[in-house]
Amino acid sequence: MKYNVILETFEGPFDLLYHLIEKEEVDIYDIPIAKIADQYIEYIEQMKDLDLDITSEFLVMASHLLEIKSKMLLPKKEPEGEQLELEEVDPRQDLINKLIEYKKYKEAASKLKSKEKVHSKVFFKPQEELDNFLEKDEPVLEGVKLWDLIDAFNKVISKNKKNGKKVNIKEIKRDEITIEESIENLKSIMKRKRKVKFSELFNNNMSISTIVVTFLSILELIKNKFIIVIQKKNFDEIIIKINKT
Amino acid sequence: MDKREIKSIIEALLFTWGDPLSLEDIASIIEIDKNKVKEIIDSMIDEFNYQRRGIQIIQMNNKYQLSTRPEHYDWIKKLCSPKKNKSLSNAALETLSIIAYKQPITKAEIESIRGVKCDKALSTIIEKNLVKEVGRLEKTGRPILYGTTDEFLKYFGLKSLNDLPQIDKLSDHENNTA
Amino acid sequence: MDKREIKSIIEALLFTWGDPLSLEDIASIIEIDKNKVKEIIDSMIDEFNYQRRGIQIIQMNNKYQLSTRPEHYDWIKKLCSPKKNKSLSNAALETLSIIAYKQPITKAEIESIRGVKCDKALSTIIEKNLVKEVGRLEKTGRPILYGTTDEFLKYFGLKSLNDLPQIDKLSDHENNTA
Repeated sequence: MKYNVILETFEGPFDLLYHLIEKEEVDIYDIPIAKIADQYIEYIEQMKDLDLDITSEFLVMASHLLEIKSKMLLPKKEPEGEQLELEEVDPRQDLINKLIEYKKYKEAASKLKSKEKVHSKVFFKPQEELDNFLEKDEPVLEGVKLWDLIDAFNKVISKNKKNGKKVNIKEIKRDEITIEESIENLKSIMKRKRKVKFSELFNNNMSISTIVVTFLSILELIKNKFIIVIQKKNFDEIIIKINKT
Repeated sequence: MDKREIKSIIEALLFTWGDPLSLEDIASIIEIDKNKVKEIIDSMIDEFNYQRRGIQIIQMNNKYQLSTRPEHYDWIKKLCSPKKNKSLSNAALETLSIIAYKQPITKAEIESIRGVKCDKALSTIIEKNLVKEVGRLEKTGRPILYGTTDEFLKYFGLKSLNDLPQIDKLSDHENNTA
Repeated sequence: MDKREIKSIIEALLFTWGDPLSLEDIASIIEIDKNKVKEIIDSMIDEFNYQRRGIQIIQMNNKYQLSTRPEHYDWIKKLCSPKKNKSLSNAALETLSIIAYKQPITKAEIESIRGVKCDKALSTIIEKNLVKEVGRLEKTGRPILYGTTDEFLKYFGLKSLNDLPQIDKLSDHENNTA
């Protein structure tokens, strides 16, 4: 018996056995043990040849199969003088039970797999910002344990990040920094420094788009009267000041 | 408050919360009997489906959450690239299905059914929050008992454990006792 | 594609996107003329209002977004009432955990991990002195870097940040006890 396609990997001895039974189209309740055991062992040999990792469970099963095979070959001893009416137990019975049990869950797993395929196609929305509703003076960390923190972290990194990035429909490169972010940055710089030189807000490493965004933010803040811009005379350094009104 | 208004509020609550929200929480917020709320949500689920709305209400045990519909996946994909959630390995699926049908169950029992070790598969599905520790078996070593989570139901789109695919009942008892 | 289906897809897109979504983007996704899309969204807005849905479509310039209705404010507030929200909101806790593990970190980085804006959450935890500005990133715009405070360590009974449980060890721990 040659196996042409044997690169299939098996989850374990039951998986392999079950595969052989299916392939041979034999009755699971009446497994031809000698045949199946031979095939099983042949299979293991080929796995070895292919340097596939054979876990001990596969080998244990191989010896178990051989044991059953030999038991079935042995003539049944009738102990003389003793009339045991005990029903002879089929040496395969235990194995068959286990195989049938395994088959059940293998089938269930494949049904779940198709459900997984459908339901991985739904999207959820993130929770709305609810901090608005928190009272200012509420003790925020009450009852929060270190584990809650870790759970939160695990949750966030394992979450299906559907909002992560948008496929750029028009193939336009997304801004490295948005105007909103840039405005926030500028605001906090201005709050801290009160007054900066225009040139301080730019540097050589900036990409064109960032320079544009930064410039737009300055314009926006001027428009909002958050800052005022002063230039004493032509070609003089432009000074940006926070607007105290 | 008329029914229409209650439905409207429930939709708003589910929208705001984003995560699964329990029947109890909804009932306590709108101060209406739990069974009544359940009845209303059930009819909302039907309405959403009947009207072919863009969103649906999914249910897992007594929790509800809004989501998009699987059939719109390709459209939404054009909007944003979903972080590819790797689907579960066969080993993980087998382990998971054994736990789902036999819970609560110990690792040793799972391994005896699968015929192989399942540490790795088990840790994967615990990490994904599909399975959790649900107790200890009161015998030597007090082994951990595992069971499925609500996240498990959600992951496979099951309303409850009763919704699990039927598996052959035939083999269960007859053969174990043979 | 019939109108009902287009509406359904638009609703799904708005739901998933969360932020304002432009008419152009919607039109290019469903490959339908912009004016036609605008007409459809206008009629959706009317329908949502007429049916007293729990969510509405709000329009700003040529962008659309789903939101709850102002008249449901009090109900939504109950959702976040002290019982439900005794401590930090999910958003704040998530943000805090990201900062704890990834510090020093900029807001943009936090948002890219969470997938959503975190201005509110960030200001909450800064206000509560759990997180503070620890420096600036020396790149464009010099964005603020955030880190945790001593107050944070004190609360969780940590001697130093080295005491924070290692994340990837966590799952090991769970399984070793199995």
